[in-house]
Amino acid sequence: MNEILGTIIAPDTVDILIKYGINILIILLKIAAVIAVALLHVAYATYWERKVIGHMQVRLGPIEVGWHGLLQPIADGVKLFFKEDIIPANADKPLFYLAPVIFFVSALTSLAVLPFFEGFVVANINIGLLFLFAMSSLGAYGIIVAGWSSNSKYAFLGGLRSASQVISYEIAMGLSLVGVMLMAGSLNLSDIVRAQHQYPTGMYAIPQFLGFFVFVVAAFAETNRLPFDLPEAESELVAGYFTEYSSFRFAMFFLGEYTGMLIMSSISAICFLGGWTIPKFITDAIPFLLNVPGIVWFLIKVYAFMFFYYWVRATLPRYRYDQLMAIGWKILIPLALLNIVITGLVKILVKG
Amino acid sequence: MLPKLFFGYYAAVIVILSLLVVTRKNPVRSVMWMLLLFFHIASLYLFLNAEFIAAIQVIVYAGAILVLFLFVVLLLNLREELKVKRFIGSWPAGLFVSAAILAIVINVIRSFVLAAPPGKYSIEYIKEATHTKALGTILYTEYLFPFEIASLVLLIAIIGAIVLAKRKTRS
Amino acid sequence: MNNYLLIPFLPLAAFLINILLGRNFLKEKAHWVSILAVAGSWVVAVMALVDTMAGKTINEDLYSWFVSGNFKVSVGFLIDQLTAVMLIVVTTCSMLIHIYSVGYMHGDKGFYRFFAYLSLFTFCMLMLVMANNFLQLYFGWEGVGLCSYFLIGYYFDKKSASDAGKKAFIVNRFGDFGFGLGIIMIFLTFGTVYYEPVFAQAGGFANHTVNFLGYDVHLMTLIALLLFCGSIGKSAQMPLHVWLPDAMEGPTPVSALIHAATMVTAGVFLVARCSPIFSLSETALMVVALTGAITSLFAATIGLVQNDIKRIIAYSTISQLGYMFLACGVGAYSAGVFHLYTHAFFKALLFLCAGSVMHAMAGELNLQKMGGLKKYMPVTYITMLLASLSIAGVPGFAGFFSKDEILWLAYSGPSPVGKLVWGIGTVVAFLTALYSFRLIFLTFHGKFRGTHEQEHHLHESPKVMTIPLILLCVGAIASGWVGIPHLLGGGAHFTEFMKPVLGHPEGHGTHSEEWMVMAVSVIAGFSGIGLAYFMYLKRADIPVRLAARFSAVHKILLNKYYVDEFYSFLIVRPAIWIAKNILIGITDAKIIEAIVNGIPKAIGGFSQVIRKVQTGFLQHYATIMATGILIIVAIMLLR
Amino acid sequence: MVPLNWYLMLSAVVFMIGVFGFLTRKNIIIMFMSVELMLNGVNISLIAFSHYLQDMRGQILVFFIITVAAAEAAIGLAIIIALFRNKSTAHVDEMNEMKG
Repeated sequence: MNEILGTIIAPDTVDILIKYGINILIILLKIAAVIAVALLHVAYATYWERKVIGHMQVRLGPIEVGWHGLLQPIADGVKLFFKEDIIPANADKPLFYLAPVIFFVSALTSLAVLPFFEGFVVANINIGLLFLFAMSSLGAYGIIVAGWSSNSKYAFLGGLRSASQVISYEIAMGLSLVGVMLMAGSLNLSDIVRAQHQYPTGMYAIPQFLGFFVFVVAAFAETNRLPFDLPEAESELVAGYFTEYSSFRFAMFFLGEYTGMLIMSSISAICFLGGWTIPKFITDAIPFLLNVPGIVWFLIKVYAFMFFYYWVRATLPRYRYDQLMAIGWKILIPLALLNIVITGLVKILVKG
Repeated sequence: MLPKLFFGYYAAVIVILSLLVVTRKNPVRSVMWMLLLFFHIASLYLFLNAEFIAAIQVIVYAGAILVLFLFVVLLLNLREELKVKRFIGSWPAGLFVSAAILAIVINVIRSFVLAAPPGKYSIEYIKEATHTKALGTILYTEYLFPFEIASLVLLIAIIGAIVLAKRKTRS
Repeated sequence: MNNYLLIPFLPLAAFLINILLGRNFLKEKAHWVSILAVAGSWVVAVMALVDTMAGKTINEDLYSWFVSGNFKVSVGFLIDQLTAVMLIVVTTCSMLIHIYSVGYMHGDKGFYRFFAYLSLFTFCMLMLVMANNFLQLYFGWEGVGLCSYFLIGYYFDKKSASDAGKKAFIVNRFGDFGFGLGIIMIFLTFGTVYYEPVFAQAGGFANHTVNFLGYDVHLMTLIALLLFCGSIGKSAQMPLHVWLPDAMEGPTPVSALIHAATMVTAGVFLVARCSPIFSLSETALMVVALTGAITSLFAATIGLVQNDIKRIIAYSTISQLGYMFLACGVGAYSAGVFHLYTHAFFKALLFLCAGSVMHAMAGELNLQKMGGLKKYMPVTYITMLLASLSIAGVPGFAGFFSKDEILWLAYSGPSPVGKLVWGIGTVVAFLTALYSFRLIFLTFHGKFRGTHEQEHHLHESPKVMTIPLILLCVGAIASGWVGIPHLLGGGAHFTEFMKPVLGHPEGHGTHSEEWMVMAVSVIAGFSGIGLAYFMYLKRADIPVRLAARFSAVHKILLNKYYVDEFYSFLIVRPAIWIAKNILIGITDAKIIEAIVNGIPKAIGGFSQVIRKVQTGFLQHYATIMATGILIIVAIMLLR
Repeated sequence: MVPLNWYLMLSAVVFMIGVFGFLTRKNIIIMFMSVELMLNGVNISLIAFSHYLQDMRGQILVFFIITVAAAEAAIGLAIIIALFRNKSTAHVDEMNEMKG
């Protein structure tokens, strides 16, 4: 084999190819693991949501499939896979197919740069935070294209609403994280976590409370969750941009949305809550906690944030569309800018 | 060898995608091809050790500018759009002129040799300092004034866009 | 130095604020900006005077105005004794007249505009006196001319006012043309337009001659006379005096400020400033002296018979300006400037009093319709009386000292025409007293000759107008005290102060001669007052009978020697004839219109053809552009 | 190592495809996209130069080009919207009021 290749290309290139091949194999394995685990978490996030909201509304939630309905997500998945795939006659077919893929993939790609625990990240790149912004802005394409290619008024309106909402809040979200970048001095997510660990409070959520607040609100809007779920407001738009989708294509939107939530929770855990670490003053007080693997702390933080998502959904009513835009442009962006100015000033003053 | 292969792939795809962008009848398709094109160009930038610019390319070009295009395209009456011809009557003239300039420029570039000595921003230097930091340092010191002007340009663009696109209320 | 910058630039700032914001924002409060600015200038000007008294003079460039080859002009300031005195005169008069104007212009619809122009005028005047080179002087010179034009034509909806403005502008052009030529000659001769090197080198050119219009002319005489052309125009001397009486169409404060106290004296200032040049040319000095003497006599005789209150004062101004030139012409520059300085106060005061009278008479200007105003407006009466005493040369008043010094220096000076101009000056002193008191007696004494309505309307002016009158009155009395001659036990401080700039005038004569000159001028003044009293109060029939007896002379005087008519016949009418028959009839109709109509027709025909190129398609243009780029690229790269 | 010339040729090709699109397409939005294509073509060569000359100035320039492109897109699309509102067409050849 090597000889055949060697006749076509230079022998040392073959070595390089083999070396690359092994690297690529490892990366592929990592990707597969991350996606599999993440999707499992996503599936159980839906289950957990129904349970949480059920109990909050004083009912039980899913209970039939498996013990306390534990197998419910799998049953749902199987059902969605075997449902009939209906495509509207006037739809723009290629784009109609493409839209859920874009949406889902852009959500999944973000997983690549998230450090789950010390040393474990699929791609440890220097501009991790920028990569997250890039990918989250891509989600808008999936939504717009889905809304437009369905050739349906409800879907189209939902798509437009969603796109303008996502674009507007992306600015606030980006700006809210600038404070973190300034404090950590890096865009690499692992570096941010390490810098955070060195910081006295161990979490940027405390000095960056303003940024954290803006980030949380923007995260809700970015993922089209209550109280900002205007794009899929069922009382107005049936189901918004994915009105015309069914079966597996619908499942991709559904999974994409929950992946998005998971990623937002992860970003907040990494950038504001200390990632896989816990503040030093806690470990100093209880040294035993050092033995607990970092992934546990990470998951606890992520699920706490997810719980907050559900809690808000069960509690708050939906905003009007103009109120949504007003909050984004007139409150969150100025607040985020203020946060940047204050952070920069404090950093200069403390340093010099 | 491998870099050349990579470059060959990207170059071929970028050219094909560019052609697709300017030749598709359906503007929405053009926008989607352009999205793909931007990703390839961003990858090419990564290839050239310009990771920050690559991220900006995706965030600003793909994430902001192209979404605006998509918005405007969606306002069009597509059914009518698909009925008419995509090129103007005198398209061969345009084709000839652009092809002729391209031929001349390519002919010149073929014999182009890089003569200037390398500057101080070597690959090692950038790796050491990270690209973002290197770019940021030079941007906020040497190019601070143009940077401020760029912010002013953006501000004016915001105001201008609002003024232009706002529906006039007839009193 | 930096403080002194405030002097001209405060009024400039006030002008800008008023002209930009006055119409819509300041409106009736526009005067505050201007008054504060000019008051600030005044304070700094006083500081400048104190500094120069301590012997500190300043000659500095502020910034380069333009540079072309070795021709360099900058905006710079020269503050020496002469400038300091001028600064005081300009800012004091300007400030008081600004205040006066608040009352006088109250309720006028162009209130803000008036104050804006006043401020602009003050700026230009200060630039003029503070210049350290001829070109900046020229800038100020033209600037004040422009403001004068604006302000004469302030009531632009009145035809006579706008005509008067145009007349002033055009007449001044004649003089300024000469002035401009003079500056060019200075540059050609000295290679610079800065005062300092020019005056320093002037002596070296004393015997040079230059070929001018085919004649060999004495260089310094030529330059001096060209500069004097400007002075003649600006200071309304014969034969370019015709604009000043007409300039009385402007608001009275303008007449007081521009056409009595400051702008018209710029000519005298110029001659004094250029004294190093003038002193080198006996001919030029003689011309200056004679022009001044003749003008003063000429204007004084006209002033005797006029009935318009402002015009009398205007002729009086021309006459007094002639006096100043007379002084300069006999080499007594400091005496001329001294008279300039005292004259500014009493003449401004006379104008403002006239304005006050007009205010009371609702715009009436005719002396014959007034009379007996004494009891209605005591403040105006007293201040005007004191101003008239001052101008008449009554001992103790400002006018006496300056006039006496001029006459003495004319009599005793080295000038060949000194005795002649002394004689004329003494006659003019008599005439001045006569017409000044004719004005006083006809206006304030006797019985009121106007309508009942007017009589009912009579009132004293408001405080804001009378207070400047009183302040100026102090100046009219006391300003001369700085120059009391040695003969009367004074120190002649003014002449001493001016010595570094203007030199010390030479006067050779005995004390008895000096007493004689003084006595003659005093007698002339008192006899003028006495004759006025006799003719216009005791025996009011005498003037009428005189007019009838010498009707020819009276007519000539009443018509101002027919100078206007002469100009009209010699210049205006031929110009109009040429314009009508040749320019309109031939050049315009046959030549210009043919071209004007022919070219569009040709272009129209041509455009009909080439407009086809304009397809209106964006991309056609873009393709053509790209083709152009293709051609350029091909030429550049494939060579 | 890929020669710089290849990048420059790629850049030239992308640029000229943009020019071609600008000169020939009817739809004003596609024309506008062609302009963006030209800008990207230029950006490629600037980044390549920057890399090969080991000088940051090229990237700074690209940074500013992207900024200006964003501003330009905002203004340009606003103009297109205003145009579309008045003429209800996006075809350049129907906008020929300036025909001579």
